[in-house]
Amino acid sequence: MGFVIDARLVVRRGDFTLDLALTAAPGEVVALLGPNGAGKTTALRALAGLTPLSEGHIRVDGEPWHDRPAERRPVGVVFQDYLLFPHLSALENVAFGPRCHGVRRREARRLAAEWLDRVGLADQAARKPRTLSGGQAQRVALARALAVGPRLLLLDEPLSALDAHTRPAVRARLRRHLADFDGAAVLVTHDPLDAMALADRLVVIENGGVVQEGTPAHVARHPRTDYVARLVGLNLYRGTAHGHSVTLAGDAVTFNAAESLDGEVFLAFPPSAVALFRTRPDGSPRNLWHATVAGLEPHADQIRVHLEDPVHAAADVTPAALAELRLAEGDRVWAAVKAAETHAYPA
Amino acid sequence: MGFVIDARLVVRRGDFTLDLALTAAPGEVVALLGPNGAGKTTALRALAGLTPLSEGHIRVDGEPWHDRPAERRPVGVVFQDYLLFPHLSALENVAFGPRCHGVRRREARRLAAEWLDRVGLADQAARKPRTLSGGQAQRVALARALAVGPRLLLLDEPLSALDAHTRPAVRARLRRHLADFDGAAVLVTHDPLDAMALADRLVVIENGGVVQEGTPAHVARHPRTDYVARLVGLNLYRGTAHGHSVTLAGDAVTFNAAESLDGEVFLAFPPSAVALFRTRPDGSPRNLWHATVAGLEPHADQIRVHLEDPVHAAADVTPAALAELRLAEGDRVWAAVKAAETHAYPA
Amino acid sequence: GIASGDERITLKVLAASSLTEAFEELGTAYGAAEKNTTVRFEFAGSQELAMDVDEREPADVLATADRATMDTVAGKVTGRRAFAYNTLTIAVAPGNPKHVQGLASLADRRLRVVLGGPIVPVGRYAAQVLARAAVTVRPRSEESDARTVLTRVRTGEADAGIVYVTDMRSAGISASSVPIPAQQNVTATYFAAAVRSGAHDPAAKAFVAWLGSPTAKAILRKYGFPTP
Amino acid sequence: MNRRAPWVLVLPALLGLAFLVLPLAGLLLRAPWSTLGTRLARPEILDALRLSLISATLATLLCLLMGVPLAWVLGRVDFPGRRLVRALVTVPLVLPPVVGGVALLLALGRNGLAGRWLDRWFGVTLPFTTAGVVLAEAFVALPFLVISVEGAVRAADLRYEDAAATLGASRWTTFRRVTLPLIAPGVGAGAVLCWARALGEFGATITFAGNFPGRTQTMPLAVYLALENDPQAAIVLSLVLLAVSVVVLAGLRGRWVS
Amino acid sequence: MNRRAPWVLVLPALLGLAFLVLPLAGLLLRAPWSTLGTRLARPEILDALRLSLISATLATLLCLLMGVPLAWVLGRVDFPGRRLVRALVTVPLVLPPVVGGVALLLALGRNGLAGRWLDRWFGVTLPFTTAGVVLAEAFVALPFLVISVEGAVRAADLRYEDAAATLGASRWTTFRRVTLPLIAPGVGAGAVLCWARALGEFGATITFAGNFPGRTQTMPLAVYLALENDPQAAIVLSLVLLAVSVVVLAGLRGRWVS
Ligand SMILES: Nc1ncnc2c1ncn2[C@@H]1O[C@H](COP(=O)(O)OP(=O)(O)OP(=O)(O)O)[C@@H](O)[C@H]1O
Ligand SMILES: Nc1ncnc2c1ncn2[C@@H]1O[C@H](COP(=O)(O)OP(=O)(O)OP(=O)(O)O)[C@@H](O)[C@H]1O
Ligand SMILES: [Mg+2]
Ligand SMILES: [Mg+2]
Repeated sequence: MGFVIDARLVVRRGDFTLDLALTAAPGEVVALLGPNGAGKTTALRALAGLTPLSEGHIRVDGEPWHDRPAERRPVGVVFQDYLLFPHLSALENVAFGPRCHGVRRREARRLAAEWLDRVGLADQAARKPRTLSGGQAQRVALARALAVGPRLLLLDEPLSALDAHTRPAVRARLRRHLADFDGAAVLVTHDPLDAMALADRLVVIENGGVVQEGTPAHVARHPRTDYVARLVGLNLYRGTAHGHSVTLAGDAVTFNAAESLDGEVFLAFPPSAVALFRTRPDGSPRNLWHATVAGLEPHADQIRVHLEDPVHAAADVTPAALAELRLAEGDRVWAAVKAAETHAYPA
Repeated sequence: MGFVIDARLVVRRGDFTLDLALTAAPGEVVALLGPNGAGKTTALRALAGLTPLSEGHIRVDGEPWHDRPAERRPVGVVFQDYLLFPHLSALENVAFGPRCHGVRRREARRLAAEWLDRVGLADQAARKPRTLSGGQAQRVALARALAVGPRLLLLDEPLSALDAHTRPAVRARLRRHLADFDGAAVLVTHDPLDAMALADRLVVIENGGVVQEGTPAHVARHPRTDYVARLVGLNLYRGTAHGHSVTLAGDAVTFNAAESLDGEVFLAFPPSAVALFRTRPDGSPRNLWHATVAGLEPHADQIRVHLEDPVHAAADVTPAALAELRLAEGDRVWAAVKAAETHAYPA
Repeated sequence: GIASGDERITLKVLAASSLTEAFEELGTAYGAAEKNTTVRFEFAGSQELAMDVDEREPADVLATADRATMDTVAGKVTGRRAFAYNTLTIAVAPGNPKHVQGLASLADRRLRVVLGGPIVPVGRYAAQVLARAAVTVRPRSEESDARTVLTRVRTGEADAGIVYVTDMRSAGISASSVPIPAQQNVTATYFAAAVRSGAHDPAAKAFVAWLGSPTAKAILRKYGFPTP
Repeated sequence: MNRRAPWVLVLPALLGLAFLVLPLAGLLLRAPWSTLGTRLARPEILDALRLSLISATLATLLCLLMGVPLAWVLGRVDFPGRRLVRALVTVPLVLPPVVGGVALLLALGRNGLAGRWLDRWFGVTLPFTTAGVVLAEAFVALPFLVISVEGAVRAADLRYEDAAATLGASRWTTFRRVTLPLIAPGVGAGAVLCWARALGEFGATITFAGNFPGRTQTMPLAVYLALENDPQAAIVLSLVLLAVSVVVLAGLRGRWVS
Repeated sequence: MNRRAPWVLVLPALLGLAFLVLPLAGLLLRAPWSTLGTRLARPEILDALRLSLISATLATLLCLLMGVPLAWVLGRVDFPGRRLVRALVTVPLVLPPVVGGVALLLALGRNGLAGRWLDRWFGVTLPFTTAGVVLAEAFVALPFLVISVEGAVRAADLRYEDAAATLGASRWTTFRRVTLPLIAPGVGAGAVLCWARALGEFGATITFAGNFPGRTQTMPLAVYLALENDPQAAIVLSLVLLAVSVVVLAGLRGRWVS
């Protein structure tokens, strides 16, 4: 099975250079993750033909795309704030693409109505974008992008304009639509949750280049940069392994990991695996260190305790446990992690 | 100890009527929560004097405020998108308030510099708002609001413009500043996390009126409306209790609760308390029902499973458990909740 | 008639604005006499007319308020002839409330006097008249034509102005005039000529010639123009 | 807004309004109301009014056809010399209209730069024709449209054009179906200004197109001529022009500007 | 923008540009370059130019003082009759300038509505003075400023004014320190238009203020008079006016509009 898309995108913009190899199979959803200014939008615009390539190529279904103008690439784009044409109704927005591809007015409207129906907005067809809620607007944008029958669907932070409230429902719907789509989809997002929920593969870029790539589960379990670790909510360290024992850079602490490795490794464990004690515990955890409480903050229904000195770490405890420990910023505590929960992998 | 603020806010706007009694003690942070269009912003604007009251009163430190124009109320407002004056530097923004209160230019600038220092932005004083990051802008807005020495601080979704990344740090900082503030603060937010982290008391409004009020912990544990329940991530039902047994409205299911009550009650349990089984389990959970999987979605590092038929419920399971269960939408599963984790309270 | 065939001819006549009323009647009279010819006028300052001859759609006849203007287009016209004269007078508010006695009164600094500009005919003539009377006037404004000078007086913005005698007709009761004695006065000569590049050369020449006829003279005199 | 307007602002605003309205009041008060009926009944007035409305409307259409694309190019396309072109576009604003008329004569007159060839090849001469009136008005009014529309083009969100492109719209389709509707308010406002300016045009028209009743004599020309012979009639004509334009402007501007 | 400009737009844009530039080219080509030096050396030209620049600038200041508050009131304050006032403000746009001059005479002339009292009480008569020139120019140019600034006022985010109020700013302080800086680009653009219009003003000036070298003869008047006598000189004068204004406009507009 060939790739729908096989591209190498090089875009130079003053100091910034994007250099990214990207492939996607039919039906695959690739999420592009990365911090602000990493080049995610630039990559998407290059794929769509809105930003010219400085170098590289784009092949979709084997055809070269890189020298075609945007309007001649069968691509569907869902923009960050949707960019629904404000003077057209939802139906006319969706019919716009087919009309541009030479479909007759009646037929285009029929097609648009069908697409609106498919995204569950058949009864909103006549409304102007400004009167739609965020979730509805997003669905119209999706219908508009899909109505031209694209081979490649590009989504730039399709959920970021929604409030926390409507996001889950819209995300679930979007997932269903992506599952029905047989081309390739590239999704830009800031939100690990969106990436995990929607993508088959993650491509993490920082500073214009790929730093990590893999399935969501793999990336979540094996972060390779601080950015990814913070994204997936893991504590991440770099160190040198000798069998199960991993000495962190700077010799600050030595951990015992589940895996046995040798050489440079990453070591990761979730904040929920960290137990805190006022006094030095006597017990099974092999990894134990004395730390300072740098901050406290609610996190889901837990409290996240930030530790520092000698290493930064986050620990999640229940409010009840916190009340018992009577922790405050500046306090010294003992932190412990079971070896079974620390996870080492080659750097 | 008297209240800093004691108000009854009635604002009529076409169909919509806000009618809200609000008090706050010195040093207290009151969070105003509610769905879109509930009237949160309207309440804040009424307190600030930007929207006139249709009826009611506002007393701050015993003085009537309701007939004063906005510029004569010692109030500090942090607006949703900060509204830093784009043509003034950070320092000039903060100095604006003191200047308006008759402080000499030099003195105002000194005061502003002090405030910027206090929010950790001493070195950004000369920058224009548009060049500040979201978190920095928010801190300048806070400094600007506090620099006039307000008795009442109003914050309209002070964190909603920040991305998920910078939010926790800014939230933690804001909490410290609020703790230092000796007037009363009213905080509008959509986000339960912000409310829990920052507020001493929650006031939940829907449709212009208060539907629930109390400490964050209490509200989180005893939601009284669907909105609050969804907000704090609980499954909430209304039913009739006879001792420990609670029959849900519609006779759909009967639950066993930890509490023994009689009459109309709410029944709540967290999604994490719900266990799922492919086949009918033989075990201790007293509450067991057969349900249909309506949807799946990642939630923190768990998967949230939405159940329906006969009742809506959310269940959180680990990805590993999910893989074992091989659940997909439409599947039938058994759901169980231990009586010890279901919580009943009078409606 | 001179016009050949039975096709109607429309003569375009560019005329100095001081001729407005007189020429409109002349046009009607000529049209009655020469059935095949309609005369259309365009009135403007003489200099503007001269320029029109250069740049615009062909006109047939040019009638100016002085010789100098006609000289500037000498190469483009033919059959020039003087057909009317005019003299100057002092226009004042109705009833002469400021008691203007003659040219000498205009030297009074308290009197608001308006003249034609030094480059328009009425202004040049006024300058000659004042020079002959050895009177120095500091005008408040130098207007672009005689009618505007008169309008200033009629609206009361100016107390006095030097205009053509013929202009006073149109002012009716809204202005009075103080005559300038003949020995101080000058005579303006009106010239007409056919435009060489015009489309209706014979008809144009005929019209110019007709301006010397008794009928035309009678009409011109009726409007206050002495004729040769 | 529940805050009342401060007097330091309302006072000069009232002064400004008075400054604009007082002269109009002067016109209204001095109008010869008793003889208005008979003066208005003269057919030349109707001719001049009709010609004014027709030529101003045609000039506005001409300006729209040339000005909207010009404004779009100025606002969107980055070409060398853009600043100079932008300054050139405002020139007819500064040029006294009479000079504008002379310039038009030099360019499109019978012996003008281009006019010579128009005459020789097509037998077209523009001065003394209604087409000449339209051109003179368009020349003077075009900058208003261009400036207005350019502002709208610059303010419009470029990204909608990107969105249209990804949907397969050609540049022309994008302009027609996306850009133009987005800048419609600016185009409307510009067209109104343009029309108003064209309606009041005097200097360039009389210089370039001359003054011929029914063909090139628009209302302002009629007013000017009447002013010399019969100021009362001039006031009546001015009032007619004003009434017509206020009605049109109040109608259009209320709809378009808001 | 990596998409090239479509020809259907570039062509009419070029046509529009040609339409604006051709007449200017005519002026440039017909200018008596050989005698330019001696013609420019005449002191009246310098006088007229100086008077033009001074009076246009003063008129612009006057317009700013009255027009910005007026625009603010029109854009912000909801009062009955706002639509009518808005239409009234555009009237001087439609009014042929000569009629504007007549209207000014009727209002502020020696026998005018208000002018009579100015004369009687203060001994001030405006016609035939430089002040009269400034007023005539301001009357004609004010609508440009008001329309421009009103657009900016409406577009400005009201909420900044709210923010200022909560910081204790009075309405006047808010206007001065928040609103005015926010609408500065609009005010700048409006002032430039206003200045350009004032600089080119002819009809109202000659009708209201008359024509006297050094006192009320601005460049456009000098051009007009020269036109009758010495068209070559008129072209030279026009070119001087144009050059000065293009320099000023290119300088200011580039800065303010962008
Ligand atoms: N129009 C532009 N001109 C010059 N540089 C630009 C332009 N747009 C973006 N950049 C630069 O390109 C880099 C990548 O920007 P891009 O918008 O692709 O980032 P991103 O990953 O989408 O970030 P975000 O998460 O903020 O959307 C940044 O360093 C930015 O400064
Ligand atoms: N300017 C206005 N005119 C008329 N009604 C308004 C206006 N502003 C708000 N409303 C109405 O008042 C109600 C409350 O609005 P408000 O902005 O206070 O809600 P909110 O709780 O802040 O909502 P959100 O979470 O969306 O910010 C809504 O029903 C809204 O439609
Ligand atoms: Mg981006
Ligand atoms: Mg709100």
